[in-house]
Amino acid sequence: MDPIIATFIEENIVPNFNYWIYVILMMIGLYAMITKNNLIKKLIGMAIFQTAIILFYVSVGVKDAANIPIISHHGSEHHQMTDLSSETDSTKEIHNTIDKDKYANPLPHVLMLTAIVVGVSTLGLALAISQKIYKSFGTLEEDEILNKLRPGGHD
Amino acid sequence: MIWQFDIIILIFLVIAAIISLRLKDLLGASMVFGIYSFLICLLWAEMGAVDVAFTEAAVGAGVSTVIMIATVFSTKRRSKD
Amino acid sequence: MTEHFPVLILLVPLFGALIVVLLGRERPDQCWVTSLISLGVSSLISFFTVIAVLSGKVQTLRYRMGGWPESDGYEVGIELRVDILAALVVFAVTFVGFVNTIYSKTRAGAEVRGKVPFFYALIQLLIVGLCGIVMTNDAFNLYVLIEITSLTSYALIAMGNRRAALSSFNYVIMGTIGASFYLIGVGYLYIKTGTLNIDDIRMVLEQKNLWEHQSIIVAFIFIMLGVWTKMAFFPLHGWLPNAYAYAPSMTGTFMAPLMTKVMVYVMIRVMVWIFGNEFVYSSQPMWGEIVIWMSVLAIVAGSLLALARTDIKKILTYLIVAEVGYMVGGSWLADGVGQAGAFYHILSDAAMTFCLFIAASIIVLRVGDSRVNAFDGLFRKMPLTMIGFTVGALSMIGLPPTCGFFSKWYLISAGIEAGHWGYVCALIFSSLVNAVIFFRIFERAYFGKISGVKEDHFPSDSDANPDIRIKEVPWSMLVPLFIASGSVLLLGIMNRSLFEWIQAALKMMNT
Amino acid sequence: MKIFGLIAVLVVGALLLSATSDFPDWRDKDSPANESPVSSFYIEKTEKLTKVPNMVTAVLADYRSYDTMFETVVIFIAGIGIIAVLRNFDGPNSSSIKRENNDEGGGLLARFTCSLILPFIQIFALYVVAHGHHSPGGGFQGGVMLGASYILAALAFGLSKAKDIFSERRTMIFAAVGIFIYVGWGVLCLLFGKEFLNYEALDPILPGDAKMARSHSMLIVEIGVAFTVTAIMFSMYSNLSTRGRLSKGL
Repeated sequence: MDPIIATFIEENIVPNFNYWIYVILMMIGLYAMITKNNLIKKLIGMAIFQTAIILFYVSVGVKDAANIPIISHHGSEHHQMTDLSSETDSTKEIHNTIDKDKYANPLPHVLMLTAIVVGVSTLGLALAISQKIYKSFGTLEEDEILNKLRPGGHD
Repeated sequence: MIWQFDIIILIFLVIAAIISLRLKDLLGASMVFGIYSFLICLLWAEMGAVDVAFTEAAVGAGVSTVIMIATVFSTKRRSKD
Repeated sequence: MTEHFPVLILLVPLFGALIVVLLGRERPDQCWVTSLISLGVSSLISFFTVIAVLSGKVQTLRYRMGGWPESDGYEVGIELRVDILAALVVFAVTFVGFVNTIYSKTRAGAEVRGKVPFFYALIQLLIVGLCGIVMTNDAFNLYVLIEITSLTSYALIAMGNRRAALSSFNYVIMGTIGASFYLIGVGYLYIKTGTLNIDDIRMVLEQKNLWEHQSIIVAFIFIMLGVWTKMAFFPLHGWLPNAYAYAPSMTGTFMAPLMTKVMVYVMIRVMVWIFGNEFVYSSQPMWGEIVIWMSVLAIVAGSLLALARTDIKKILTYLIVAEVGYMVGGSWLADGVGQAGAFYHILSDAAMTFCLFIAASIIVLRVGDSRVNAFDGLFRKMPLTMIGFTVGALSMIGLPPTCGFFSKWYLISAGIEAGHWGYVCALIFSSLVNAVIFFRIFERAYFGKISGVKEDHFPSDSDANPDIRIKEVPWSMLVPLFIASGSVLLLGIMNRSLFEWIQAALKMMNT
Repeated sequence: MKIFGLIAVLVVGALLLSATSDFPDWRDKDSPANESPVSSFYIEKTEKLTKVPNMVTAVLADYRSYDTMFETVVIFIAGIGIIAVLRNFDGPNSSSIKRENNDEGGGLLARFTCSLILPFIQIFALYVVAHGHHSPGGGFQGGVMLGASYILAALAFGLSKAKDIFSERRTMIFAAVGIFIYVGWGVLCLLFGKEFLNYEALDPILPGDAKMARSHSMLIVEIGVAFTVTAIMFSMYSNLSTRGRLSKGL
């Protein structure tokens, strides 16, 4: 790639690209939830909608040139010593060794673990409800179900 | 962190999302949704959120897709939209 | 011991739910006893919490989960925060749960055949979720608890007939949109402030003076949209009437008084605690105007839709939509009286909705017909039930000494003070419509002929006349009804002191 | 409806995009969220205070353990909710159905492959649960994998075979016991006179000092989470794939 274009992209598009895509995915999911006729399609839209929000949160916690949020044992020799050394020593040692810019922000990750779990629970329950709807109406298309419920309709 | 990967995966994500919503075959839609989950899991691993990526791989690409396919099998495979 | 009360309120029903599931399907009676005991203990603890907070020893109970102290003035763990407002709502939630469990004694076996333990487990987890929402001081924890209440209510509603499953599905879609919007709002706050504790968010917003930032404004809009969806504020109310009307009757009696009211509490909390009156009322004066006119629309539309229905449960659910309009409008009137009035209305609306829903379920159960003409001659056949129904209905209309009168009085006087005549007119209009609806029912119940149709329904009863066949229900249903109607009157009698406590607590927060 | 939905979605999208320009840049290490005292505290103090190198596990199971408790409860609710909605107890083929072993499950190759890889999947799942302190993973991920291994068994050998190992009653007991371990551990801290879920209170009954007590307690609550998640994942699949009859799988 031409280096000028690359710099242009890196400076103007990359800083907000994640946030744009998150909004686009969220709009796709929301549109599907509101307008799709098939109940399963609505649920796929719901799952996309929820992952889009998770994408947003995870993007918040990213740092440039940062490691995964697990403190590495191999990188620093200090750790081996701290287990043996006394309390005050070890606190000082670790405090000095851990640079907060080296590790990604763990808080959004934790929040999103919870959000993923909530997402799959909602999906499972909603699938169960749609199976119950199928059992009693014989279809999963919203317009057909509403037709059957209308007093004039058959059934 | 390589932002080129990031942008490519993000674009694929949008494509996968649109395909899974446009397919009239619900089984195919569920599978494309599995692909979508897997892509987003890659994205998170690339962003350094390994625990989230692990969970999404197990839940989104695994269990969610399986229960969705189970539902499609026990109901109807064709969709009108 | 007092300092552990907030967490004990949550833990007792949580353990109750686990025990009920472990007991299994073979012992439905023991499931009932377990949940009765657990909810009874929980409401007792919350009663003592109210006493402790009122006695002035501790103005605000703060409970740090995991014992993590704050670091640099920021909370690193999750904190519970119980002041008098939270204590009152928690007591209302647990008490309604307890009384409703008494009511469900005879109905559970009939309505959720074979799934009694799951029903009681879900009910108790719903109470855990609602109490947690009210007490937590962490914006993300609030989201998790909102999802707990949502998931339990989806399942509880879908246990009904096929219409209930369909409306539950709509509720899943709307509820997920609402909760996700709330989550987006919290995310936008987090990206600008870096913390999730509600007090700390406020602190950072003030320190860095972020009020003018677009993301904070968008965060506020999205949190409000999410909460309004969950509370069925007028244009977003679509899921509520069918869901509550077709759910199993025990679920309806339990959820109708609580769900929307707790979400109103969340709205007031977000407005007052996170963003503060200055931001909500002064920075964008147009917002208040728009929201109050929306609530006027909600009140008028809810009342008219209720008037158009003939099914008693549908009437009551549309009245809930109107009542939500009361509370949203009241809390957006830019003064302390409106907020306090809206808060008092949370309590009184919970009491009167509970009362009316129980009475309506009893009547539907006995008469076997949910249309209004089922009420023909009921005062002679079921006098006790009708007394309870009357108390709730009078409160809905707004006649003293019921609590409905006083809450409406506070809201109207707040509206007059704020000079918002549209809102005042809507409240009076809604009272008139309620009067028309309920006096139409009373007329039927007093003077209506006992129709002969009922003869066909009970061919086995040979010699008795219809007066005897439709008879009072067992004590396990009447006692809850009388507790509910008693609390309607009690809240009305205690209105002055309750209102002063609420105002004091809100004022303490705003300074 | 479509037009209305499109307008609503566009309004929502425009609102969100309008706020995007106000955000700090993506990957910015000095954004308010990344340099806030809360996150710095987690990064700098976690290993010192809890002896757990994986910050996500520490925040999940200790600092925000109250959240995680409710996360487990959410899973539990989904499990019993699906049974409450879908399960058909009084169907013709509830418990005393005749076995249809021959019709169920995959072919010979699938069975053979699964019997080879299942033990490894399960051991890896247990490793993920136990090793969550030092590497990505933890109770939830391990639990999902363990649950998935039972789902795989149900697919390969038929649901009735899998149910011999993991009957419905047993799944419910497992799920409830998992939360019981989690909440009970918190209550134990309460009984030792500290706050709910304050693991330091359990120092007297656990090996090591107070910080190791936190580390050990995290393992225990993760095991509780894994119990619940395993049971509910399997229960979800078995109910959804049989329309609540639990008789014959996919």
